[in-house]
Amino acid sequence: MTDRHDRRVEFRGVRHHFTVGGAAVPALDRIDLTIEPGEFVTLAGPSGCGKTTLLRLLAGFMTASEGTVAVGGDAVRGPGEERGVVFQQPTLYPWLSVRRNVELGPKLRGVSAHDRAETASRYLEMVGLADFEKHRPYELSGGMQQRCQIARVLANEPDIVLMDEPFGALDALTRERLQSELLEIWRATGRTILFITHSVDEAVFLGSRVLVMSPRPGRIVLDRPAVFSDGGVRVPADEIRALPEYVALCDEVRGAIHAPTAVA
Amino acid sequence: MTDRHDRRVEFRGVRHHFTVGGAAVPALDRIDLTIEPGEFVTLAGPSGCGKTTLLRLLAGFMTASEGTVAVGGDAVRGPGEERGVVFQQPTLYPWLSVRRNVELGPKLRGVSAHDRAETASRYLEMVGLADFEKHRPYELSGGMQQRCQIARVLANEPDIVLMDEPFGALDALTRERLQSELLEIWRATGRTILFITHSVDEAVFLGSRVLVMSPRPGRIVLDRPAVFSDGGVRVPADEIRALPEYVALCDEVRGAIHAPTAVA
Amino acid sequence: VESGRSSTASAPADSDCPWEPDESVTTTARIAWQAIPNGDVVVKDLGILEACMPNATIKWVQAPSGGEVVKYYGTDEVDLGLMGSSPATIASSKPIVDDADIAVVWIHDVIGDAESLIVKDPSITDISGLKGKTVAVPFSSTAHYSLLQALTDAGLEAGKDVEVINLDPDKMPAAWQGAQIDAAWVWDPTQSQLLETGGERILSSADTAEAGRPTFDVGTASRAFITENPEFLTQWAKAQDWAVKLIQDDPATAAESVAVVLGIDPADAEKQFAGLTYLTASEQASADYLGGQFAKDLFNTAGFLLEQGGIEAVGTEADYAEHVDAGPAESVAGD
Amino acid sequence: MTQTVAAPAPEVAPSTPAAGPQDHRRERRRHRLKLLALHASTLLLLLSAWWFVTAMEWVSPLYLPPPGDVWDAFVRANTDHPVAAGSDRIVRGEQGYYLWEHLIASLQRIAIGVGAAIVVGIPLGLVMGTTWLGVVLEPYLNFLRSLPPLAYIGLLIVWFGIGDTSKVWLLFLAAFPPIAMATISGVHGVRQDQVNAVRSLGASRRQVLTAVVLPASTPDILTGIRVATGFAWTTVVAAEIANGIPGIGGLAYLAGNQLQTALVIACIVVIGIAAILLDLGLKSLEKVLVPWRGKA
Amino acid sequence: MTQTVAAPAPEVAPSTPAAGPQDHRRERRRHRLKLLALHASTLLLLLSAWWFVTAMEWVSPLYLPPPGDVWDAFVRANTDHPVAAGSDRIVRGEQGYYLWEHLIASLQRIAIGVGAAIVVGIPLGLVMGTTWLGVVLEPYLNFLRSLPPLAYIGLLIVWFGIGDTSKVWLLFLAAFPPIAMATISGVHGVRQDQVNAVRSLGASRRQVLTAVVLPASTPDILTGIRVATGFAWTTVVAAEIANGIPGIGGLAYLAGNQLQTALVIACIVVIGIAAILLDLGLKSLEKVLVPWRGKA
Ligand SMILES: Nc1ncnc2c1ncn2[C@@H]1O[C@H](COP(=O)(O)OP(=O)(O)OP(=O)(O)O)[C@@H](O)[C@H]1O
Ligand SMILES: Nc1ncnc2c1ncn2[C@@H]1O[C@H](COP(=O)(O)OP(=O)(O)OP(=O)(O)O)[C@@H](O)[C@H]1O
Ligand SMILES: [Mg+2]
Ligand SMILES: [Mg+2]
Repeated sequence: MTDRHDRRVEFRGVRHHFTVGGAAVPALDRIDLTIEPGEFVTLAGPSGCGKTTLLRLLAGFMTASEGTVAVGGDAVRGPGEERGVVFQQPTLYPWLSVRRNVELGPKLRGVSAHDRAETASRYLEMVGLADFEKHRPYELSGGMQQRCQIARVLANEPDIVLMDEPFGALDALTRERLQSELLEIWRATGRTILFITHSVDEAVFLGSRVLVMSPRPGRIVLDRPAVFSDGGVRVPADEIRALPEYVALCDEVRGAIHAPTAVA
Repeated sequence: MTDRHDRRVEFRGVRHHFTVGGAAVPALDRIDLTIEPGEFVTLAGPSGCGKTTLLRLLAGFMTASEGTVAVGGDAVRGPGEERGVVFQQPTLYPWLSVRRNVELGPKLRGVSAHDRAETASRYLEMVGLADFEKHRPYELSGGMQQRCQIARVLANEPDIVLMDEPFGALDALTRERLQSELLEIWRATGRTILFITHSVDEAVFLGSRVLVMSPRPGRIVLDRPAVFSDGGVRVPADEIRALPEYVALCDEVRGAIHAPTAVA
Repeated sequence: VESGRSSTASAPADSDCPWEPDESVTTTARIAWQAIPNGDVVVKDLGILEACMPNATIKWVQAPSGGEVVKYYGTDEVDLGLMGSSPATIASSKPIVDDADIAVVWIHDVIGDAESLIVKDPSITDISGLKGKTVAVPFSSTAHYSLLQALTDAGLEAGKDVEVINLDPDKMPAAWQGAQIDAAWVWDPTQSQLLETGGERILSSADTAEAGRPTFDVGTASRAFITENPEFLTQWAKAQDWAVKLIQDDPATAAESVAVVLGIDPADAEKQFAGLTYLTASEQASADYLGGQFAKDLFNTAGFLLEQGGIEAVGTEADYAEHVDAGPAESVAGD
Repeated sequence: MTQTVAAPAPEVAPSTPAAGPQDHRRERRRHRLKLLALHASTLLLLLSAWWFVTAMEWVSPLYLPPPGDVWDAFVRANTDHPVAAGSDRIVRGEQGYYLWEHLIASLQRIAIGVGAAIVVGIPLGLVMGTTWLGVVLEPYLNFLRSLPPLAYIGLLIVWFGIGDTSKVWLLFLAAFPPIAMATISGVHGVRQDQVNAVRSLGASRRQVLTAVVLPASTPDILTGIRVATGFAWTTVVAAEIANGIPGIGGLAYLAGNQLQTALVIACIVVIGIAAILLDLGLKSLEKVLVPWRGKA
Repeated sequence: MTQTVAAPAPEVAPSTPAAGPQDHRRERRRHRLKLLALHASTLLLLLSAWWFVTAMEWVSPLYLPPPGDVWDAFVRANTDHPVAAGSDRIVRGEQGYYLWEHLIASLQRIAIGVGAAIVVGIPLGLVMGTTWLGVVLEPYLNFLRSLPPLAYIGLLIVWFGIGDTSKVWLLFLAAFPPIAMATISGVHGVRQDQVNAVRSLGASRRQVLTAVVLPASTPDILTGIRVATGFAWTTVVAAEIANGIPGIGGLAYLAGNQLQTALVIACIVVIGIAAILLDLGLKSLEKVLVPWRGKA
C-alpha cells in the first residue's frame, strides 16, 4: 500500500458531461485541482453545480468524460478502500444491523471479530448510535442513518475521506459534536478530507482550505486557505466565529457562491 | 370536501412506539397538539426525537399506538390529497420525467392536460428546475430532487402541507429564495403548513408558531407563537434577524433543543 | 398456417375414388388416426374418403394413443377412431362404457411379429429365461397386454419373478444401450433398432395370438354415428377394404403412403407390413372375427385387464358383443 | 394456511382506524379467524361446485369424476385392498406402493433436483449477472430453458440410465434456469451505489458478490426458487413417465393411460396440496430472510 | 446476438481507465466486435465438439446424430422432396408442412397463449399483491402452477376441443402463473413510501395501482414474462402431442416416436433459436421500459 503521505489528489483538466435523452448535459467544466495529503478541503456551491459529480469522480464511481483524476500519481480506476465515501443519500445495507453495517469495512479487510467489534463500538458511540446497534437501517431516522454512514466510513479508516453533505440532516447540537469529533480525528491522523457542505459557516469553520464552485457546469471559482480548524488555534468556537478574518472569509465565500457571473 | 377553514389538526394523547426485534421502542411520548387552519408551524428537535414520526402520523402513513390524530374533526385513516407530504428522503418516481412527477397530482385529480402543464411550469420555474423538466429524477442532484418534490406537492395545492426538512440539502441562496416563495404562497392561500427543520433560524424566521421536541421519546417541550413571517411585518430579512425579539426567540428555541433535562 | 393440409406437394396419381363416388353423403366425420402402418393411413394419405364422398366433410385428428381416442369419444370430439384392442376393451367395460358409447367396426390389423419380445442376452431363448431380469414395455399398450399374458402363461409373475417397467419405445434404445433393461416387448421402429443392435426375438404377439390372446388395432365408431350414417360407414369400410387389398397386392405403393404419413422411409414401411396381418372385409365379417369371435376376445382381454386395473368389472360376453358391429364390414363383403 | 395471513402487502387501501396495542392483538386474532373462515368457505364452495357439475353430468366422469370417486380412489391408493371387487388377491396401494410412498419418492427427487438447481443456479446467476461470462452464456441458458423435457430425456437416459439419476437430472434442468434467471435479474436491479459503497470499503470482487449483490438479490432469488419448485412439480410427470414407480407423477401417468381418471385426479390433488405446503414454507422463509422488502 | 452487449451489469469489476468521448465510441465498437467474435468462437467450439463426439462415435447417432445429418434433416424439412430416393412421390416438408410453417404455427399459439397470460396475469398479480383476494387465491394459484400439463390437458380438450383452442389454453395456463407470481413479488417489493406519496397526492386505489405499483413492478413483471415465455416453449410439445400438426412441438413428438433423431434435433435447434431471439426482444424491451434499474 502506498504510504499515506503520497496520497496526493490531482484533477487534471477534468470535464464531465452526462447524457440525458441523447443530449450532453455538462456538469463539470474544467477542473484543475490538487489536494495535498492531510488537507481538509471543504467544498460549497449552489445546488446542482457539480459538487457530487466531482466527489464521485474522485471516489471512482464514474470516469470523467475528459481529463484525469489521480490519487498518489495513479489514475483512479474505480473505488478503493483508501477512499471512503459518505453518500449524500444514506446508503446502508438493510440486511445488516447498524452494528454490522459499521463493522463491514473491517470485516471485509479481515480484521478479527474482537477488534472490529471494538472499532465499531467506538464509532457508534461517537455518532450517538450505541443504543441502536441492533436496529436495521430502515428503523433509524434520517439523521441517524446519516450518522451510521459516517461511522461506517470512519471505522474503515480510509486515507481519504469523501463526505457529501454528511451533517445536512442533523440538528445543531449533534452537528457541532460531530464537527469537533471529525476535527479531532483529522488532527490526530492527518487524513485527507473532502467535505461538501451547504453551510458557509461549516465550510469556513472546518476547512483548512475552502473551495467554491460556480453554478453548472461547475468550475472552481474560489480557493482559499483557512486556518480556523487548525489544531494550533485552540480557541472556543464562539470566539473563532467572532474573529474578523473568519467573518471576512465567510463573506467572501458567500459572495462567491452567489456571484451571478459565475455562470460560464 | 370539507372547507379549508375546518381543517384543524388535532393530536390527542398520541403515543407511538416501534417494535424492533420484539421490543417496543418508544418514539413519541404524549403529544397533545392542536394546529389551527392557516398556521405555519415549524418543528425542531434533536436527531431521532420523533419529528418524522409525528409528521407521518398526521400524513396517515401509520396509525398511532395510542391516542388519535384528527383533521377537521375526522380521525386520520390514511393519506389524503388534502395533506401533501414532502418526504425527508426525496421520493420521486423514476419512471416519470421531472415534469410528469410534478404534474402527477393534478393528473390524478383529472385536471386537463393544459391546466396541469401550466401549473407544473409555474412550480418548476419556482424551484428552478424549468431546464430539467425532461430529466428523470435519478438524473438530478440531491438538492434538485428535493426541489422537485416540493414542486410536486405544491402543484397539488393541498390544504395542509407537511414538509420534512425540505430545504436541508439546499445552498443558502436557493434556500432563501424558496423560503420567501413558500411564505408568499402561505400568505396568499392561508394553507396550514407543518415544517420540520434543523435550522433554528429557519424555524423562527418562517413559523407563525415554533415547536421544539425533546429527545426520544419525543414530547413537545416548547410551543411559541412567532410573528416574523407574518405578512404584516414586511421588513427586509436582514432587519428581521437583527430584531431583539427574533434573537431572543432563537436563543429560547436553541436552549430548548439543547436542554438535557428534556430526556424523559 | 392452417392445419389440415394434405401431405403432398404434388397429388399422387390415384387420388380419384377407385369406385363410383357416393355424392349423397353430406355428413361431417371426425376421424382420430394414429401413426401405425395400416390401411387407415393409406386411406388418409390418398384422400380416398374425400374423393369417394365429395360432399362430406372429413376432419382428421391425430391422436397419440388409443386411450386418448377413448377420451375424445367421451367428449364427443370424434366420430371414428383407431385404437388398440386394450383401449377398445376398456371403452367397452365399466366404468368407461358409461361415458363412451362406441363399437368396433373394423380390424385394421392383427398384430403379429410387429410387436415382439426382444432380449439382449443371446443365451436366453425363451421367456422363462427372463426370471430375475428387467423387461421394458409401454404400459397400457397391446404389447403390455401380450407381455403379461405371455408371462402368466409361462408361470411367471410380473413384479416378482420379472421386473416389468414402463418405458416408451423411443426411450428403449437408450436404456438398452446402457444395459438398464434385459428385454423389451415393443413395436417398430424400436423393434428393428433393438434387433439390429444384437437383440434376439424370442416371442411375438403372433405367439400370444396362437395361445388364444390375439391383439389388434381396430377401427371404432360412435354407435350414434353408426346409426345415423350407414352410407358413410359403408363408403368408409369400402375404402379400408380397398386399402387392405392395396397393401396385399401392391405393397410398394401402399408403403409409399405409409412412409409419407409416418415420415419414414418407404422401404422400412414395407418391412413393417410383414409383422401385421391385414384382413379383407369378408374375412372380417366372418365368425372368426367381427362376426363372432372378436367379442370373445374382448371379453377375454377384459378378464385380464381387471387384474391389472383400468376396469372395474367384466361384463358378460353379450355385453361385449354389443360393442362389436360387423355391419359395415358385411356391407362391403357382400359386394 | 393461516400462515399467509401475515403476507406483506402495500397498503393501497386506507388503513384501519387507530387502535391501542391490546386492541391490535385481538384485531389480529379476529383477522386470522376471518381468513380461516374465508379459506374454508372458498374451499367448500369449490368442492360443492365440483360436486354439482359432476352430479348434473355436465362433464363426463372420464374427465372429471365426482369428488366421492376421487376420495374413494385416494383411500384405495392408501390401503391394502383386493385387486377387484370379489377377488381375493390383495394388493398394496397402487402399483405396489401406497400413495404417500409415491409422494415421498417424488418429493425426494424434487428435493435433490431443486437443491442442486439452487446450488448451481445462484452462483451461476451471480457470475452471469456481473461478468462478461453472462453475455457469452446467456444464449445457451435461454436455449436450455426453452427445450421441452421430451427433447433431452432420451439423452439423459443414455448418460444416467433409467433410474433415479436421470429423473433428478431432468428436474434439475427444469429448475435451474428460472433460478439463474431470477438471480441475474436480481443482480441487475441492485442499486449501483450499494455496490459502490462496498467497493469503497475495500471489497474484492468476490466480496462484492457475497456481501452486497447476493443479499440484495435475495428477494428475486427466492421468487426464482419458488417458480422453479413449481416447475419441478409440473415436470415430475415427464420425469417419471419412464420407469417412474414409485413416484406420484409416474402413477398419475399410468392411471391416465388406463383411463382411471379418479386416481389421476387424486394424484393431482395430492401433488397440488404438497406444492402449496412447500410454497408456504418458501414464503415464510422469505419473511425471515428479507424483512426489509418495501422499506429500503 | 450483438444486442446483449449493452446488458446492464453492476460494475463489480474495476472500470476501464478514463477515455474521451470519441475514444468511448470507438471503444464500444471494438467491444461489440470482440463480443461477436466471442459468440462466434463459442458457437464454433460447441459445433466442433458436437461433430467430434459423433465422429468418434462416442454417442450413438440414435441420440446425437452428427451435425451434418441434422442439417440434412433441416433442409429436407424445408423443401419439397421425394418421399424416398428415386420415388416420384414428392412431399412437402414434413407432415405436409415446411419446418418454418410448423414453427409459425407454434409461434402463433405461443403468442396468443402468452399474450393472454400477460393480459390476465399482470392485473391478477396486482390485485393479489394488494388485496385480501391474494390471500384467498394464492393457494389456488400455487395449486395451478404445480399441475403437470398432462394432468389437465384432458379437461381442456373437453371444454375447448382438440383444435388450437385447447393448445392455446394449455400454453396460457403454463405461462400465466409465473407472470402473476412475478407481479405479486414485484408488488411486495414496491417501496411503501412510493405508495404513500401517491396516496398523499390523492390517488384512488386504482390510481395507486396504475400510477405506482405497476410501473414499480415492471422489472419483475418483465422477468416473469421472460420466464413464462421460456416455459411456454417447453410446454409446446405437451400441447401439441395430440393433433398438433402443424406445430414444431407436434413434429418433434412424431419424429421422436419414429426414432428420427436428426429431425428431432433439428426441431429442437429451431425451437431454441426462436426462443433465444424472442428473449432478446424481451430483454431489449426491458432496457427501453426500465432505464432506471439499479439507479433508483
Ligand atoms: N446521473 C445523472 N444523469 C444526468 N445528469 C446528472 C446525473 N447526475 C447529476 N446530473 C446533473 O449534473 C449536475 C450536477 O449534479 P451534482 O449531483 O454533481 O450536483 P451537486 O452540486 O451535488 O448538487 P446538490 O447540492 O443539489 O447535491 C446537475 O445539473 C444534474 O442534473
Ligand atoms: N420504522 C421504524 N422502525 C423502528 N424504529 C423507528 C422506525 N422509524 C423511526 N424509528 C425510531 O423512532 C425514533 C424517531 O424517529 P424519527 O424518524 O421520527 O426521528 P426524527 O426526529 O425525524 O429524526 P431526524 O431528524 O434524524 O430525521 C428514532 O429513534 C428511530 O430509531
Ligand atoms: Mg450533491
Ligand atoms: Mg426525520
